[in-house]
Amino acid sequence: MVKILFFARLRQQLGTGEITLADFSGSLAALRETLCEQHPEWATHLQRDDVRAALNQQLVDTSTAVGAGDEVAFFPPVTGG
Amino acid sequence: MVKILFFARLRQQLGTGEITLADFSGSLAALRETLCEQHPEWATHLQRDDVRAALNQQLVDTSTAVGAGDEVAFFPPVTGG
Amino acid sequence: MKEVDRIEVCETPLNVAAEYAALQGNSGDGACALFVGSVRDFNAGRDVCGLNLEYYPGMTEKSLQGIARDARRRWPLGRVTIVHRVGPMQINDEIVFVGVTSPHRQAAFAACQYIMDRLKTEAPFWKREAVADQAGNAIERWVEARASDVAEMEKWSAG
Amino acid sequence: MKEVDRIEVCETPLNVAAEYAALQGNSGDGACALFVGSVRDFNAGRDVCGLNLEYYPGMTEKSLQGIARDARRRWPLGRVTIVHRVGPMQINDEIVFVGVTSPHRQAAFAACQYIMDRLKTEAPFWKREAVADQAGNAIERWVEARASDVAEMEKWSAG
Repeated sequence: MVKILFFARLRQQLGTGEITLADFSGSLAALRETLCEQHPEWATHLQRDDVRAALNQQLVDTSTAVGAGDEVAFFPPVTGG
Repeated sequence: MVKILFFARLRQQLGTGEITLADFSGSLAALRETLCEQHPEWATHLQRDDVRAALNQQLVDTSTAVGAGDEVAFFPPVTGG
Repeated sequence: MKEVDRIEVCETPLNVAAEYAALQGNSGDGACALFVGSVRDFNAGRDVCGLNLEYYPGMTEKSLQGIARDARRRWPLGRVTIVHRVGPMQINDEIVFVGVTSPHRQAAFAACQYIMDRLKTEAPFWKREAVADQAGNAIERWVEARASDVAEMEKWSAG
Repeated sequence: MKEVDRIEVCETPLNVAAEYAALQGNSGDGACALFVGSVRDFNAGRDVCGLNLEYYPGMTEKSLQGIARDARRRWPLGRVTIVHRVGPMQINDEIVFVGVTSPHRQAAFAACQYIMDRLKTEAPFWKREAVADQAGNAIERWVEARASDVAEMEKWSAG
């Protein structure tokens, strides 16, 4: 099982802050494709160039491999400080 | 009359913090020569390359002209902060 | 050991005086550089009435710890403090406090600026502003990231 | 007007909390950069027991005012505070507080560092340290100026 989190504007746009995917294994880019197949209305938000991704609470690029037990997060550019 | 101040190490080396010169007119370099003629034991301290000079409380170089009513100061490199 | 990091994400107001006292007290370092960021009343052409800060519990703290650790690798630092507020805030409230001590002034300045530059571009915080619209009604909007923050960050890798 | 300078040379202890509160309170600026310099217990190979700071009354204040004015010409600043202590001091006492506010974080950092770099190389202050000699007796010596401070200052003209 993979836990997937969404934050900030993206969380509001998708209408959820957390979902899970059973039995996923592949790259982060593939994970995103899978999500957009399951929720076609997410594609316009989730496929934006500026969406950033974290794997197990570390910033990563979308070629990174994801598997069972991982925590993935998608979010817009950060605006703290 | 020109008022001449010495600070910090230089004040201790010359043994005075303030003197006056009557009727001086010329460059700061010439003023320094005059002082060293009057007090030969000052030359080794006052002629050091790192001695800095101020005219009327502004840092200046030794080509600056000095005349009646001016306040001149000589001091070692600053070490504040 | 004087090499101590204080990293905190909190919902309560920042206390700059207390943070400074804890940072500098007995650090033994001659130089202390601080940065404090506050809520501005104006952003991107609109009057701002308030701010709400969202974060990623767990990752945000790890991100700040990683930034502090990387700053220590670059400069000789005594103490490092990073405190970031989250949740609802008012105009002039302090959002972030970054403080470092070092034997050297240049190191203290550089490390403080480096920490802020990295925090701005990679620590997972997101601001939502309450602004007045054309008709004067309060509306909420997510703050847009600024390209200038990314440019500032990139200078650290170029050097 | 928010563009206010506070320049002071004082014989009493610095109050960093009060200086910060006066600087940032109602400045309206989002960014505040601060630097605090303290008496170190070690310098040039000797244990330092105390410090005495001499200055040039009149010129010192003018010098600091000129530095603050030049910083304002270079960056958009709200408030600028420079407070420097003189006279006898103990280890860990604060010697200097420099604080600036600005709408922009980079401007605040740059101005704070610029003010310190210029203060270090041209404001008329001179430190005399009490140090322990080889036999353990306390002796007084004038602190030597450092070439690195001049090098730091020169980068502002090169830029």
